[in-house]
Amino acid sequence: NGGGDSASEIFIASANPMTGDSAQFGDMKVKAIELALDEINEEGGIDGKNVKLIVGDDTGNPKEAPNVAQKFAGDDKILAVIGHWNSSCTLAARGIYEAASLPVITDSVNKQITDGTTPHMYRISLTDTTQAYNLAQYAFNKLGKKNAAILFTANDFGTGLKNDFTDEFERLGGTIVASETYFEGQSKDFSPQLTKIKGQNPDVIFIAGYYVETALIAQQAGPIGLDVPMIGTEGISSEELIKLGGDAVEGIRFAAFFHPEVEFPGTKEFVEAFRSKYNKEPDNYAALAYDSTKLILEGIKQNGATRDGITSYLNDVEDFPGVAGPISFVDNDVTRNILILEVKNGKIDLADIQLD
Amino acid sequence: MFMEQLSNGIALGSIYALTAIGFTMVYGIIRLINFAHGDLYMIGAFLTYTGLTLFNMPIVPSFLFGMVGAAAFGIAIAKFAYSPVFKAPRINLFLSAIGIAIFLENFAMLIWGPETQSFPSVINNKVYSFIGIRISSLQLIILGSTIVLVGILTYVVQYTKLGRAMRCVSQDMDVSKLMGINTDRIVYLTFALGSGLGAAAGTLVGMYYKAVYPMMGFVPGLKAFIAAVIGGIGSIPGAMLGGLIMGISESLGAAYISSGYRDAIAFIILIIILLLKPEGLLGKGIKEKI
Amino acid sequence: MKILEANQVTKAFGGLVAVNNVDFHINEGEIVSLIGPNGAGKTTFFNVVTGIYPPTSGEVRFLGETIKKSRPSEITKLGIGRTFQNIRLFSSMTVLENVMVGQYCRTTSNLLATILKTPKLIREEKEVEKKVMGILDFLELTHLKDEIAVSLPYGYQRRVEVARALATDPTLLLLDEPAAGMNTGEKIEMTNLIKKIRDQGYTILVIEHDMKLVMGISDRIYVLEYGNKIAEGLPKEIQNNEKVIAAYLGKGGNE
Amino acid sequence: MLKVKDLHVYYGGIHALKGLNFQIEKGEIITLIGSNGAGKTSTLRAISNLIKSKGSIKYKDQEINDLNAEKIVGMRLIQVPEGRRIFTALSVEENLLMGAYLRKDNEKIEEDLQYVYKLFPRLKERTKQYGGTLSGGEQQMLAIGRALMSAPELLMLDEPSMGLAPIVIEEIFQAIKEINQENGLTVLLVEQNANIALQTAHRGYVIETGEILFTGNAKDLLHDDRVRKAYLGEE
Amino acid sequence: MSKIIKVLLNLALYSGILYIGIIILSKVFDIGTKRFLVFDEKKKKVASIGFLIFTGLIPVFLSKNTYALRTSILVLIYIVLALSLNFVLGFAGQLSMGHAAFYAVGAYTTAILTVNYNVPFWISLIFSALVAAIFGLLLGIPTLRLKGDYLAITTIGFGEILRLILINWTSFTRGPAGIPGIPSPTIFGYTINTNTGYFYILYILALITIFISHRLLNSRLGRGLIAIKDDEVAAEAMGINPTFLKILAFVLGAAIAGIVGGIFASFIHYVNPDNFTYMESVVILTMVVLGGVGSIPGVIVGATVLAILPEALRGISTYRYAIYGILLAMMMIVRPQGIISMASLKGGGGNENSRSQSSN
Ligand SMILES: Nc1ncnc2c1ncn2[C@@H]1O[C@H](COP(=O)(O)OP(=O)(O)OP(=O)(O)O)[C@@H](O)[C@H]1O
Ligand SMILES: Nc1ncnc2c1ncn2[C@@H]1O[C@H](COP(=O)(O)OP(=O)(O)OP(=O)(O)O)[C@@H](O)[C@H]1O
Ligand SMILES: [Mg+2]
Ligand SMILES: [Mg+2]
Repeated sequence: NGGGDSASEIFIASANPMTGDSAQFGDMKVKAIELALDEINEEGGIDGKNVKLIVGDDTGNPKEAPNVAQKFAGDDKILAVIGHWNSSCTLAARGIYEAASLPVITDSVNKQITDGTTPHMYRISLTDTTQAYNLAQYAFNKLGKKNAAILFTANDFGTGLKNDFTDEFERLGGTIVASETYFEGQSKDFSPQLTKIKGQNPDVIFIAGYYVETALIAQQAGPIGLDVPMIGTEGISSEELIKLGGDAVEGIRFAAFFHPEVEFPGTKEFVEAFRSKYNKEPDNYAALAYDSTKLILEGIKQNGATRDGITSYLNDVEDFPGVAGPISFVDNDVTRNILILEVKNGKIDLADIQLD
Repeated sequence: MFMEQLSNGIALGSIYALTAIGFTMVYGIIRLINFAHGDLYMIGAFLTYTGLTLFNMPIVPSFLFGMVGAAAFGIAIAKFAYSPVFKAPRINLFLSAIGIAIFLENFAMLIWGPETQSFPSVINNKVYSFIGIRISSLQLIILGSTIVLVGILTYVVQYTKLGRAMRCVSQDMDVSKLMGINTDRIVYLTFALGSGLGAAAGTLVGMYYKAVYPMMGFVPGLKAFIAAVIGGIGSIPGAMLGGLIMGISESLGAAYISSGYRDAIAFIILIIILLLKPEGLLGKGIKEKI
Repeated sequence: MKILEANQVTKAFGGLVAVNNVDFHINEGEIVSLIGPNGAGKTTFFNVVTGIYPPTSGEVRFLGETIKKSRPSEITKLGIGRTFQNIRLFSSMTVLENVMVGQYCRTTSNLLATILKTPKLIREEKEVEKKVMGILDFLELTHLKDEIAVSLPYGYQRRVEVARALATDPTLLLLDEPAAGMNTGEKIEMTNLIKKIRDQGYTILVIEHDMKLVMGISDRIYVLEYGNKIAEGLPKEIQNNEKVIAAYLGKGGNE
Repeated sequence: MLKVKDLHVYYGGIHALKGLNFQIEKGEIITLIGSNGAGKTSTLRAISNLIKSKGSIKYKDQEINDLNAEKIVGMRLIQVPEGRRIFTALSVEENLLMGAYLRKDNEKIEEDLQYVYKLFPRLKERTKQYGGTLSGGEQQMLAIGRALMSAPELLMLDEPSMGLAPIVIEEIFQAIKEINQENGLTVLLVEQNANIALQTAHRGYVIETGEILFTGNAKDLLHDDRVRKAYLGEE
Repeated sequence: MSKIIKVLLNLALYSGILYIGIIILSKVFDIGTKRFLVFDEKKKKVASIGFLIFTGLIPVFLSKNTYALRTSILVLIYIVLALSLNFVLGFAGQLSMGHAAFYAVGAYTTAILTVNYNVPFWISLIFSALVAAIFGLLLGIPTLRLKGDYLAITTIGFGEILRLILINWTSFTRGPAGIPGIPSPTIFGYTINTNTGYFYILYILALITIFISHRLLNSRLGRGLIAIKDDEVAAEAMGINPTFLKILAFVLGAAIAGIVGGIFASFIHYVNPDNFTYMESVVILTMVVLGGVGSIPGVIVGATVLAILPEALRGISTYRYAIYGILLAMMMIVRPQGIISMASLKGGGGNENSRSQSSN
C-alpha cells in the first residue's frame, strides 16, 4: 500500500486511544471503520477511488490529542475525522480541527463539545446529561427506586454523569445516599467503596463508568453482601461486560444506542459482517463508528471529496439510515433514542422495562 | 463497618505485599528500582492465562508456565537491559528499567491485544465469614503465600551463603568477584526469582479480579514500590509490613476520608513515615563512615 | 593563644565510646599531631570538631567561643578547614573547580547577581580565581588545574584536598592522614608542604600513621587509644613513652 | 607460578600499562614498587581480570587472561584490593566468611577464622559491627583477613600498609613472612612503603608509567641508588 | 503464533534501525563536541549566533507546515521543562520524579486566574511562577532528609497527590473536566494566537532559561550545587549549606516550569489533570538523562530528540511506545553518559574500564 497516488485515493482519519488504558475502545472503533471501508472498496470505492483510513493514536491523553489533531488538520488530503473517544481529548483538540474547517464526528459525551463554538464538530452519541437524566428517570419512575448510590469514574465522563444524575434524581424526589469515586484503568479493588455504600442502604446503584470496572464492581459486591440492582450507561454496553463479570453482572441494566436485535436497515448485515471478520460482538462504539464512516462516505458521494462538502452534508442530513438508528444532527448533536438493555442469562437483551 | 473495612484493607494489603516482595528483593540485591516489576507481574499473569486458555493446560502447569516464563523474561531483561548498565550511574539503570516497563506494556498490547481479558475461574472462591470479617479462599491463599514467602526469602537472604553472596553483590560487584562469587549468576538468579514471584503475584491477582490486561502492572508496580519503601526498601518483612499498612490505610481512607483521595493517602503515609524514619520502618540506615 | 580547645569531649556510637573524655588544645601557629592505634577515635575526634557529629558530652571551643550545635558548613565558615581520610574530591570537577569550591563560603554573590553578572560578582570571581591560582601555585598544582581531579594519581588527589581546604581560608587546618598511600619520597614532600603551610600562618592539626612525618613536623603530639588520651607531649617524649610504644609504635617506632 | 607477558591496559585514551613483563616463582614474595600512578593497581586488577587487558597472563601454566574473575579466585589467586573495599553492610564476621565463599572445608575455615582473629584481635572485638562503621585501619585489617580466609596460594596485596598503625604494619608483614615460610604462600606485594616492602620481599620490580624499569634482588634494590632516591626519599 | 513472529520481526527491524541511528548520531555528536571544543571563544560565538538565527527562523521555514511548527513549539516547551529539571537533577543532583507537578501548578494558576478572575495573561504568568516556586519550596523540604531512591518515590508521591487534588477539588479546578477557554496573551494590543506567536514567546523563554543555566553553572552558586551533587559531606566541609542550595535549585526549577506551564495552558487553551501525569515527569527526566545530566547543550538535544521522536514514530502507531521503551533502554546502554555529557564538555570521556568501577 501507500504506492497509489493520492488523487486516486480518498483519505479519512480516526483519532482514538490505540495504546494505554482505553486502547480497547479505540481498537473496536477502528475495526468497525475498517469494516465499512472494506465494504465500499470492495464495491469499487467512490468514483473509482479507494477510501483509506489513517489512524492516529491519542493514547487517551489530552496532551497527545492536539498533536494528532494538528497532524490531521495540516494534512489536506484528510477529509474528515472520526474521534476522539475521550471527551478530554476531543475538548483539547477541537479548536485545531475548527481552525482547519475539518469535520469531526465524535462519540465523546461531554456536553461542552457542542457548545456552539465549534460548528465542525458533530456528536453521534448522546451527551452525558441526556443519558444521566434518562437513567435517573428510569430508576425513579420505572424501577421505583428512591435511594440511589453512585459509583463514578474520576474523569469528565464519570463526574459529568454523577452531577447530572444527582440533580435529576433529587429533583424527582429521590435521595443520593452515597457518591464514591474510582479511577478507570487503575482501580481494581472496590471493596472499601462498596462496604461504605452498603452502610447507607441504597436500593439502586448507578455506575457511571465503563464495563471493565463495572464487571469488577459487580463481582466484588456479592461477597460484601451488597445485593441491590445496578444501572449504568452506554459505557458498559459491551459483550465484554459478561465475559469479565460472569454471573455477577446478571440483571444489570444500562443505557445504550445499539443492540443487534433492535434492527434497523443494515443492522443485521453489520453484525454478521463484524462477527465473521473479527470473531467479536460489535458494541456501541463499533456501531457508532460504523455509522460515522457511512455518513462521511455518503457525504463524499453526494457533495464530492472536500471537507466543506462533508460538513454541509452533515448539516443537512436527515434520518440517515444508521445501524444504530436513523441519524440527524440538531445543533451538531444527534437525535436518537436511548435503549435500556439488561444482562439476562449471560446475554445482553433488551430490558423488559423501557423508557417511554 | 470498621471491622469490615479493616478486613478489606488486609485483603488488599496482602496483594500489595505479595507484589512488593519480589520488587524489594531485587532492590535489596541489585540496588535497582525495577520499574518493570509490575510489568513482569502482568507478563506472568498473561502467560498463565495463555496456558489456561490457549494450551488448555490445567491450573498448576499453567501457573508454573507463567512463573517460569516470567523468570525467563526477567533473565533476558537483566542480561540485555540491566547488566550492561551496572557500571554507569545509578540513574541510567533507573531509566533503563523505565524503558523496559514501557516496552513490556506495549509488547503485551501487541501480542494479546489492548482489551481486558477475563481470567477463567479455576478456583472455587468460597467466602468465609466470622465476627463481621469476610475473607475468601483466594484472599487466604494470597495472604498465606505472602507469609510463607516472606519467611523463606528472609531466611535465604539473611542466613544462607547464597543470601550473603546476594548482599555482597548489592554492595560491590568487583570485590564480590574477588570473593569468587559468580556475580552474573547471582544477578540472573535474583531476577529470575523476583520475576517469578512477580508472576505468581500477577496470576493470583488476575484470578482474584478475574481480569488480565496489558496495563495491569502499572499501578501495582508503583504501589509495590511505595510499600517496599514504607517497610524499608530491601527488607523483605518490611515489604509485607508496608503492603499491609498501605492496604489498610487505603481502605480506611477511602471509607472515612474520601475515595477520590484514596491513592493520595498511600503517598501521604509514605511521606510521613519517611520524614520520621528516612530509611523506612524496618530499613537499616547504614550510615556512611566519614 | 588557644585556637581550639576541647574539654572533656566524649562521642559514643551506641555502646561504643569512640572518644572518651578527651581534653585537648592547640595554640596559634602550632602543628599538633593526633596519633594512636587504628580505631582509637582520631577521625571521630575530627568529625566532632568539624560538626559532622555532635559530641555526646563535653564542649569544643574555637577561638574562645563554644561551638554549639553548628552544622559543618558554619564551622567551616568560622575558620576550620579539613581534609578527609578517604579522599572526597568532587568527581565531576576539574582541579581548579574543586579548589574554587573552597572559596564558596568566603563569597556572597546571590542568584540575582549571578544571573545579572553584576560588577560586584565579576570582581568577586576575579578575586576567587586569583586566590585559587595562588593556592595552586603554592601547592605546585597549577599544571594540573584543568584535569578532572579524581582521575589524578593518589598523591596529587591528596594535595588537591589540601588545596581545597586551604581555599576555605581556615584559621585551623585539619589533615586526616595526608600522606596515606604515598611513597617515601612523596611523604617527604608532604612533610615539607605542611611546614610550608604552617609558615604561611596557619595552625595545623594532623592525623598520621607515618612516624617520620609526625616526628618531623609536630610541635606537640596527642596519643589516643580506645578513645582515651594516653599521652601528650613533645615528639621526643612520645617516642619514648612506654605506653605509646606498646600500644602503637612497636619496636620499629624508633627507627 | 605467575607469568605476565606484554601486558597492556587502556583507560579510554590513556595507555596505563605498556607491555609489562614479570614473573613469580612458587614460594616467592615479590614486590612491585613505583610512584603514584605508575600502574601497580592496574596490574593487579588486570591479573584478577577486573579490567580488560591485552597480553598474556599465565598462572600455574594456564592462560587466565580471559577467565572470569571468580574462576581466577577459584584457582586460589587472591587479591586484597586497594582502598579496602570491604562490604559495608555486612558484619565483620560475615565479611570474613565471604572470603571463604568458595571453600567447602568447614573445619579448616573455622581454624582460619581463629587465625585471622589472632592476627587482628581488634576484629575479634568487633565481630558483629558493620564493616562500614569500622575505622580506616580496622577496615584494612578486615580486607586482609578476608583475603586470608580464601586460602590463597598466590596472594596479591595492594598497599596493605595504607592507614595502618606502625605496630600493625609490623605485625602484618611479620605474618606475611611467616605464612610464606610455613605454608609456602606466594605473595605479590604492591607497596608505597618501599622500605618495608623490600625488607619483606625476596625480589622486586620497579614500575614507572606502565613499564618495568628494572628488577632485582630485594636486598640489592634496597641499596640501589635509583631506588633510594626515588622511593626511599634519600638524597 | 504467526502474529508473535510478525510482532517480533517488526520490533527487531525498528529497533535495528534505531540502533544504527543512535550509533551514527553519537559519532556525529562526539566529533561535533570535539570540533566545537577546539574552537576558540570567537568562533564559538559566531557559531552560536548562527545557530540562534537559524532556529529563530524556524517559523518562517515551517510557515506552510502547521504540524511541524506545532511540533517545534512542543520541542521548545520541553527544552524549557528539561532545563528547569536540570537545575534540580543536573546541578543539585536531586532525583526529582515529580517535576510535572510544577508544570501543572503553573498551568492551572494561569488557567484559573485568566478564566475565573479575568486576570491578564502576563500577570497570571507571574503568579504561575510564584505559586510554582512556593510548591518548589515545599518539595524542597523533604530533600533535606531524603536521598536517591527515597527522594524519587517521595517526589512521585508529591506529583500524584497534586494531580489527585486537581481531579478531586472540582469546585476550584473543575476536576477531570478540565478548564477550557484559556485566552491568548496580548502584547501592545495585539493578541498572540498563532503558532508563530507562541513559538517566539517560548523561544525567548528558552533563551532566558539557557542563559540562566549558563550563568549559574559558571558561578559560585553553580559550583556549590555541583559540589553537593558530587559529595554532600565534602560540600558541607567547604562551608556550603546544602539545605539552602537544594531548596534554591528546587525553587528556581519550579518557577521556570511554572512559567512554561502557564504558557502551555494558553497555547492549548485547555488544561486537564491528565496532562500532568507521572509519565510526564518521567518523560522530562528522560530528556535530561538522555541528553546528559547537567550538560546544557546535552539537555537541549535530549529534549529535542525526545519531543520529536514520538511524533516521528507516529507512523507506526501501535509499535510506537514499544519502540520508545526499547530506545530508552538502548540509549542507557550505548550511551550511558548522555548524548553530550558534561564530562565530554570538559574534555574527558567515557571508557570501558571507567572510574566508577574502581571507586566505591
Ligand atoms: N558511625 C559509626 N558507628 C559506629 N561505630 C563507629 C562509627 N564511626 C566510628 N566508629 C568506631 O569508632 C572507633 C573510632 O573510629 P575512628 O574512625 O575515629 O578511628 P581512627 O582513630 O580514625 O582510626 P584509623 O587510624 O584506623 O583511621 C572505631 O572503632 C570505629 O569502628
Ligand atoms: N579508572 C580509570 N580511569 C582512567 N584512568 C585511570 C583509571 N584507573 C587508573 N587510571 C590511570 O592509570 C594510571 C595507572 O594507575 P594505577 O592506579 O594503576 O596506578 P598505581 O601505581 O596503583 O598508583 P597509586 O600508587 O596511586 O595507587 C594512572 O595514570 C591513573 O591515573
Ligand atoms: Mg581515621
Ligand atoms: Mg594503586
